Amino acid sequence: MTDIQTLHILNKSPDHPRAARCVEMMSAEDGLLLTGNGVLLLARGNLLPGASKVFALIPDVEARGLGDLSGNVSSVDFAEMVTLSLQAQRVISW
Amino acid sequence: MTDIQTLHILNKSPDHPRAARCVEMMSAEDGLLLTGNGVLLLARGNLLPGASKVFALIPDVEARGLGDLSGNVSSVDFAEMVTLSLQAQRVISW
Amino acid sequence: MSETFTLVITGAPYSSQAPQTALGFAKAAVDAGHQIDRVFLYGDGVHLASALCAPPSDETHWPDEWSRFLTQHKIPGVACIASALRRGLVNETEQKRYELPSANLRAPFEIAGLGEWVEGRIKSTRTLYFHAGD
Amino acid sequence: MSETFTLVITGAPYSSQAPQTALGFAKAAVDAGHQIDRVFLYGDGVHLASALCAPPSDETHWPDEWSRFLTQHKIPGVACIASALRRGLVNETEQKRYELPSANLRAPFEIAGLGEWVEGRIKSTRTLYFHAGD
Amino acid sequence: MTTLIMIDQPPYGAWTGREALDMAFSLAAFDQSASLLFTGPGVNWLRQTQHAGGIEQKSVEKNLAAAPIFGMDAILADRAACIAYGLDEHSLIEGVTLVDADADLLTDYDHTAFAG
Amino acid sequence: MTTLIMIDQPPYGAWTGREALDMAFSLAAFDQSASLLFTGPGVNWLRQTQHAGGIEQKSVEKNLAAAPIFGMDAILADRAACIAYGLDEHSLIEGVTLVDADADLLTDYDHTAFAG
Repeated sequence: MTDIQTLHILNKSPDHPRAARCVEMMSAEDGLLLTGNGVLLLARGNLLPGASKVFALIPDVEARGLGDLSGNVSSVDFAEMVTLSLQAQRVISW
Repeated sequence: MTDIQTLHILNKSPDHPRAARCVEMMSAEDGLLLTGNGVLLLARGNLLPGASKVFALIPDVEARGLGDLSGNVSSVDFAEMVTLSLQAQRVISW
Repeated sequence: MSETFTLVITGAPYSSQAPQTALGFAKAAVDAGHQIDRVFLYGDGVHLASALCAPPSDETHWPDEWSRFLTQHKIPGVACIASALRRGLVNETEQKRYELPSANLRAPFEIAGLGEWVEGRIKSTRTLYFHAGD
Repeated sequence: MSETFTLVITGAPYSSQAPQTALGFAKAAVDAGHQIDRVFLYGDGVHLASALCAPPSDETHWPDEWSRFLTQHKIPGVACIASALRRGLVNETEQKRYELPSANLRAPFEIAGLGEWVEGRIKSTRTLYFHAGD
Repeated sequence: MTTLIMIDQPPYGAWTGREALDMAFSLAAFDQSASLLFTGPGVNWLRQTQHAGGIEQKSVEKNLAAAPIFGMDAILADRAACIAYGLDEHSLIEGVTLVDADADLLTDYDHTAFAG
Repeated sequence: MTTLIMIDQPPYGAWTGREALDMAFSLAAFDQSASLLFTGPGVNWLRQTQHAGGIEQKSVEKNLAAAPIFGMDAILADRAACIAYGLDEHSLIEGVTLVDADADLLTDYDHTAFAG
C-alpha cells in the first residue's frame, strides 16, 4: 500500500449529507475507506472521488450484495483496515 | 383554519434527505407543519413548498432564533397542532 | 368533539427531542378534552421508560415527566417488547425469564408486543409518530 | 512495530452497526500485536455497557461479546459519566448517589469522565471513532 | 384501513428498517392491510445476493421473501431510487413493484408511517 | 497536538452537538488545543437570540460564549453553510470566524472528530 495523507472512514449512505461533505473535503493525497452503509457509494459510481484511493470493508460489501461492483476499488479486511489507519498521517471517522 | 388533505409533520433539518422527500411528496392540498429541526426550513425560504400551507411550532421556532423569519408561515402552538392533526384527513410524521 | 389519539415515540430522550414534542402534544390534546388511548414506545423510544436516568438537575427529567403525566391521566404507556429486550429495558418478569441482574422499567410503563400499536391505531382517530430529528 | 489505539464508540448496539465494526477492528488490532489503550463509550454508545440487553437468541449479543473481549485482553472499557447518567446507565456508586432503584452497568465497563478520552488520545498512536451510520 | 410503511434507510447499518418490517408483519398478522415502500438508499434492501454472515446479522432478503406469505399486500420501490443505486429487474429480488413515490401514491393509503 | 471538533447537526433536535461541545471544553480543560467547526445545518448553533425556554432546554448561545474563556482556540463556521441559512455578521453570535470547510482546513489539525 502507498502513502495516504488523511484516511477518511465513511459509514454513512451516499444520501446522508455527511457523505457529500466527506468527499468534498478530501484531497488527491487522501484515502477513502468505506464501511457500513458507506459501501453503498460503490453503487453510485459517479459520486466516488476521482482522484483518491478508495477502499471498502469486505464484510460490509458482501452483506449489501455489492461484491461485483468494486471496479478499481480495493477490498480490505479488518487487518488491512488496521494497517491503513496506521499508514495514514491522520484518520477522520465521518 | 381550512381543509387539509394530508398534514405532513417534518422534524428533520433541510439537509436531511427525508426533508427533501417530504416536500417532493406533497400536493397543493396538503399542509406542512414544521417541528424540531424542521423549523430550520424557515431559514431556507427557497426550499419551502410554494403551493401548500406551512405551519411552524412556536417553541421550536423561538429556540432556534427564527422568530422574525416566518413571513407567510403560520406559527402554531401545541393546541393548534392538535387541531390541525384532526382537521387533516391524514397525518404523516416524517 | 372528543377524539382519541395513539402516540408512538421512536426517539430516545437525551438523544432526540421526540419525547419532549410528544409530551407537549399529549398535554394539549388532554387539555382540549381529547382522549389518549395509549402511548407506544418503539425502537430507541423505549429508553424513555428507563427508571435509571439521572440527568443534570438543571435539565428536564423526561422519563419522570412522562411517568407523572401517564399516571395522572391513567394513560397506558407501553414499550415494545422486542425493542426493549434488545436495548436493555426489562421489567421483573423479563428479568427472571432472561436471568438478568436487575430490572429498570419505570412505572407506569409496561412491556408488550406490537399488537398494542395495531390495536391503538384501530381504536384511535389519529395515530401520531414522534421520531428522532437529525 | 506495536502501536497503541484508543477506540471511541458513539453508536448503540441494535440501533447502529458501530459496536460490531469496532469489535472487528479491535480484534484485528490485537491479532496484529498492537495495544488497545482503552475503549471509550460516548453518547448513545454507552448502551453497549448495559447488563440488561436480551437480544433474540439467533442474534449476536454485542454487549456480551465486547465484555468478553475486554476481559480477555485486560482492556479498560469506560462509559462517559455524563452520557451514561442521562441515558440510564449506572453502576452501584451512581445508583446510591442518585437514589435509583437498581444498577445496570456490565462488567468490566467502568464509568468516568471525558478526561479518559483526552488521556487515551494523548497516549495512543491513533484514536478511531465508531459512529452510528444513517 | 390500508397502511403504507416507508423504509428510507439502507439495511444493516441501522435497525430502523428491520423494525419497520416488524411493523408491517405485525399489521398483516392482525389482518390489517399493509404495504412496504422503499425509497432513497432504502431500496438497497431489495438487492439480490446479500451475504450478511460476515457482519453477524441475518440477511434481510429472506425476511422480505416471506412478506407475501404473511399476507403483506405489496412491496413497492421508488423507481428513481432504484435507478440511482443501479437496481434493475436483474438485480432486484422477486416480487417488487416499481412505483413513482409521489403525492398521488400517498393518497392511496389511510396511514403512512416510518419506524423511526 | 491540535484538534478540530466538527458539528454538522443543528442545536436542540439532538444531543450530539452538545456532546461535541463537551468534548471541546474537555480538551481545553486539559490544556489541549481545540477548535470547533460548524458545517451544514450545524451553523444554526451560531444564530443570535435563541430562546430555548419553551422547549425546556438551555440556550446554546451561552455555552458558546464561554468558549474563549475556557481556552478554546477558535469557533469556525463554514461560509457556504452560513449563506445557505441566511447567517451574516448581523445574525451570527460574536467571535465566529468564517472559513471555507475544505481539504486545506483539515490539514491544519492533527485530529478531527465528530461526537457522533
